[in-house]
Amino acid sequence: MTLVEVQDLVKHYPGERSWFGLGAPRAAVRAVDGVSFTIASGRTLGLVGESGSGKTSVGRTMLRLQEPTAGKVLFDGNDVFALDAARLRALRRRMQIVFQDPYSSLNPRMTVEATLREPLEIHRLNGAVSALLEEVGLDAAFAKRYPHELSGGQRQRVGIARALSVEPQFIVCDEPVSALDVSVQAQVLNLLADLQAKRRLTYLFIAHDLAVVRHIADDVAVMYLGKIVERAPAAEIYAQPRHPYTTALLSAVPEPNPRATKQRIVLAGDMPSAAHPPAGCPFHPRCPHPMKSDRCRTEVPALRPITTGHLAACHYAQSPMTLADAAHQPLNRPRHQ
Amino acid sequence: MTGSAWLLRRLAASLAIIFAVVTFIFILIHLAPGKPCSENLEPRICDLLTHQFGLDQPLAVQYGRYLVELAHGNLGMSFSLRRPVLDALVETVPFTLQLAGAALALDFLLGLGLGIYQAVRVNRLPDVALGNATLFVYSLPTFWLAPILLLIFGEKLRWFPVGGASDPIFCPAVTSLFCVADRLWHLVLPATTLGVVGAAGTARFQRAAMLEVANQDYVRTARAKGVPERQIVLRHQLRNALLSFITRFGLAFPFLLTGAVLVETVFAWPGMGRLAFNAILTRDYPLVTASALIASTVVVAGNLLADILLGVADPRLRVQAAAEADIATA
Amino acid sequence: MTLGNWLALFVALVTAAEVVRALRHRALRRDQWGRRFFRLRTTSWGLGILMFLVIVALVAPLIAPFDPNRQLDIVHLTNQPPSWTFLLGTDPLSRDVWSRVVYGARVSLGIGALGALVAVALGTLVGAIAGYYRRWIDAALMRGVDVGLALPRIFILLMAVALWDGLPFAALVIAIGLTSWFGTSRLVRAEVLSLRQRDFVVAARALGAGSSRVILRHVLPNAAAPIIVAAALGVGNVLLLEAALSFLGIGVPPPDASWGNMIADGAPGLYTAPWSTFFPGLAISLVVMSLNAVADGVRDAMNPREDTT
Amino acid sequence: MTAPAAPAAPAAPPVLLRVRDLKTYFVTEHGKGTARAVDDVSFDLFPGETLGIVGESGCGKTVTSLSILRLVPEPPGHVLPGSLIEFEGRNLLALSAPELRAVRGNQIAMIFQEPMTSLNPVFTVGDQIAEAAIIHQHLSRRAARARAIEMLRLVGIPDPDERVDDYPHQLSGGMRQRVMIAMALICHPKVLIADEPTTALDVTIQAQILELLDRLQHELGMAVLLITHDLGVVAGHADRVVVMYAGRVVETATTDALFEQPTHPYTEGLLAAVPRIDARRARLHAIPGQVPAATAWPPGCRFHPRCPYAWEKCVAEEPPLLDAGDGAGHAARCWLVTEPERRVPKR
Repeated sequence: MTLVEVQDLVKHYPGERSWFGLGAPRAAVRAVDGVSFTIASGRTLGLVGESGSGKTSVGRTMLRLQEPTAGKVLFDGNDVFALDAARLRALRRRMQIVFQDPYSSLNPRMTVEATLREPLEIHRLNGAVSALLEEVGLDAAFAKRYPHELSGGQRQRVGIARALSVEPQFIVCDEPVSALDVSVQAQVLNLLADLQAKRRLTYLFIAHDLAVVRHIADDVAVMYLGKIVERAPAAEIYAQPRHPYTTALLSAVPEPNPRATKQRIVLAGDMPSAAHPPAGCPFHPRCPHPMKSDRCRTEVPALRPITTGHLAACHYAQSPMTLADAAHQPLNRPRHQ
Repeated sequence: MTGSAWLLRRLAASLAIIFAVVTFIFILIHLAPGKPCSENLEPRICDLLTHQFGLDQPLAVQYGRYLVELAHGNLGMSFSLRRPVLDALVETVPFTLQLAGAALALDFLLGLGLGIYQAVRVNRLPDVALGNATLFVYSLPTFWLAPILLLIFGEKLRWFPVGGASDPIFCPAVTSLFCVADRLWHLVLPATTLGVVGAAGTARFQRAAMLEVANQDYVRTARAKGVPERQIVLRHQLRNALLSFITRFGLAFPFLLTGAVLVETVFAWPGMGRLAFNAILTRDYPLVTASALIASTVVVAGNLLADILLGVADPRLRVQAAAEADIATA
Repeated sequence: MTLGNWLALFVALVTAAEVVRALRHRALRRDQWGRRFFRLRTTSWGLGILMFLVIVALVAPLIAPFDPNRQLDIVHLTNQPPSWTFLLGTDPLSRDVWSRVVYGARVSLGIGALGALVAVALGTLVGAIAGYYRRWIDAALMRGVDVGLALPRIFILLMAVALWDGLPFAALVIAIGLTSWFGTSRLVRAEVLSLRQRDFVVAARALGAGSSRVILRHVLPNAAAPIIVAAALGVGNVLLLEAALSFLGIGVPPPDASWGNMIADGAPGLYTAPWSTFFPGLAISLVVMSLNAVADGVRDAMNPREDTT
Repeated sequence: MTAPAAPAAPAAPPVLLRVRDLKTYFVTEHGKGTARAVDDVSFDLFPGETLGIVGESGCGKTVTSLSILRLVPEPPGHVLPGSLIEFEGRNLLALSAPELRAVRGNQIAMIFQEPMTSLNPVFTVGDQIAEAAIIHQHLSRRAARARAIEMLRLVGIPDPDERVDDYPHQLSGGMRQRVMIAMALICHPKVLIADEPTTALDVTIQAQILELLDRLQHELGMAVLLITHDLGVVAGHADRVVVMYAGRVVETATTDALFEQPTHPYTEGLLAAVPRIDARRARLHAIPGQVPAATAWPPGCRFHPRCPYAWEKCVAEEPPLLDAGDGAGHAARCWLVTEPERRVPKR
């Protein structure tokens, strides 16, 4: 059963007026440019992309922490963007968010207890702070501490407890482990998995690390420059990526195995600015696909099903690029201007 | 957007601010109770004068007239001096400029030098000593420092004159090199009073700015490259610390204006500050409004100048403007 | 000076020193914030001097040997140099300078604190609104602040005081406060702008917290340090401004003593009796210096720098 | 006192950089304690090789790298007497300031984690790259600029003649790190210390930079000290690895040996905790607890509170670096080397 449905979500940031508001506005940043997906109840969608791909904006706009430019988000049948303030507040009990940076996600002037009590006050709930702490694996003694007295992993657990306090059904996990050390990262990932099983939670798991996503996601969507370029069940996308960007991304992940005879695709250049995306396929300036053609430069490829449940936005997704194809691509070509 | 277009917009905004200030002053002054006549003036004559100057008209009419006159460059007639306001200003403004200019130079040169020196010697004896000294000097009220300096250097030691801008007998006007020296000699105490307090503030600010920069990663990079310590401070740190200094420069003008009013009063300096003060006491509306106009213009111009300098000194702003020009023309 | 006066003075000194020592002791043990606050020795001194002057102002009748406004003997006791009877000498009107300095502390510190309170409250309010709500309200408020910053403040105050004869004392304080908040509002706005992006503020909104809760519980408490700095510096600025106005003869009306009008009163006799000018000025300098030193401490506490131990 | 396991290769080339018993401590604020950030670290760097130093935050790897060029801010930090950092036979810790400067950026160069903040925003990248050449090789401004352009070309920046006049903020993160590399390599140093050179970069850009470093090392023949928290980066790019935990070296080995036979339980746990892209595990192995504070390392073996095998001896006595006996210098600071039968998890 579908819990969350995102339809053609668009989020543009208007260009700031330079020079103290007197200058001409700069080009709008098209952070999210027509993103659609659904998440079934109790499942996890991994949303993967590099910085600037728009993945964080998707999460925040879905929760209406930012106003959308266009599109629709249906949560359990409710149109999130059409709600008035009171009903939005009621809905916020059911949709929560966990942040990346455990250092900035807790109010430094509030104790753990005050942080966890606040959502209970707002929604007039009867919950026990100690039970919440226990659920995320923290001793009740942590209640009296301030964030600066906690380690990164402990803070992240408090952040998770805060999200859980209102008993949500859906949680946006915005890079919840990328600021943590490997050993602690594993602790938090395991905790998230346990909580999902116990509370039947639905996750949107945003990350840049494909290896992390592999461990937690049922489905994976890959974003590039504000668009989803590939979406498929996790097993499928790791076994047979259809979009050349996904292929390159997978090959670039450093593996902790010196004997791995992995062929690496080193993409040339940088991701272009979302204020001035290239025409045609957004990936074409860096694309190492051997069949790359003029069509890529002019025509935006639609996100379309390639096999059942596997969608890709590449004109040549039917004949996916192999690592060998990419091997003879020249390196360090001039970046896209 | 090109640099000149930016400048035009910025100028327009500055003019709008000055216009708002003048309007505000105009309204405030006319809302005040009482009439612009001294107490010993006969009421009949006062009424006559009031009528003559149009002060019995509705406020809106007076304001409209004032703006029309202002647009023609006419600042009106001073009530108390019985002469055009413009003439009085032309006479006094240069003196204030001399005083403020000298003070500003002292403020920045001495302040920058001390701040940099302290940053180089941070936490060593000279820094600590100078730190305490600048903290103290920065806290001195100018109108108190002025009489003290006057007492010591004017009265007791007799090194400098006790007031005025020139010797009224030998040098009523600048006619010779001797008179230039005389002017400078008269300038020393007032400019020092005004400048030294500012210099202490500048030194404190600059030291903090230098130390802030000293912890930046790029200073460590420079050190890792083998750049000599002196060059790190004078090149890598100072260039960046100057950016915040420019901002401070833009904010120095209101302080100078306030200081000028007080210092000019103590040293009988024939500048605009004293003129304006007297104008307020005598309810000389046109002169007060004109003084406020000049004062706000100076403040706004100072901000504008700082913005322009910052645009030149900070490549991040400079290039941004250029990139916008590219987009605009593309 | 009677024995009682000396005793009261001594008690005030000791109390101030002890309070600061106790504060320092507690802060050093508590957390890094406290340790950094007291890192500079000048901060402790500043706090001590302020404390002392506040106590002096509170118990002025115990410490001052004479009625501050009484002309003791206009014939024989004008411009007396400092002595055991007249600790800081007498002024041209034969009033005891020490008593006037002590009572002047009430006026000067009171005006400074009140004026700064008005200014900081207003500045924080405007800055928080502009920074949190952005959009047109921000633009409108900040254009207003631009104008405010361009106003020649001393003119406005001079005009207000000179033109409205017999302006009540409280109105003067409020006028100073009303013209002193522009800088603070910019500062608070910048702070709020950066805080509202922080994840814990976003988290509060995601939990359904309303604007007022977000601003009062999450944004402003974290902007407290710069606001405290602004307040400390504000007290000094207001005090200086009042003194300047009084010095120009249009601040606190005579015969009541403020440190500013004492400087003005003493100025004509500067060459013969410098003490009646010197000591009130020294008092002003001490207060402003102490406030600056305390502000330095707060600044240190809020952004740690490794350059010093 | 711990004797580092001597490299066993018979015809080992002369050591380029020898670090012995390095201790860098920090006085915490108001003298309330001493943080023993780097506590007795020893390793050797040979010409032309890549030595990876790997560990989690707080293990002391960055302080180690900064200590080599004496870039630790003093105070609050200080390198303790008795420490030795020997570069080509000279103790860097004993050099005068001018002598040290002649080594910095010339013989030993360094690149940092944050390419944004590590470049001076007010100077052009050309100026910053040329600076080292002007200082160390006494080139004229013009000649140094030409060298800078050459270096920009070498690190793969397109249109180097134009980019040389760019300011750092005009470049992307990856390009800035290339500039940092160009700046570090302009004097052809013998050692490049790369402190988390790709941590701040996206994965596709990280691949670019790592490949560039590999290529340049090959072309210029320098030794690289690669400091990172990422075991994947170490696996792909280092010849030998030093694993640090709580200010100490806990294991050192050739890269192959380390990943094949992790001996110290910390290394073992770390490897098991890394999510792998090649296989999905039902559950990740997590090392319980967290890194202790540098002001209060645990007694005995510093890893014992988190170790699944620890017994009384681990609490009582800290093991030295013990030779794991594979003949390639593999050593671990763990009693399990002497009592392998105890490698049975308690939990």
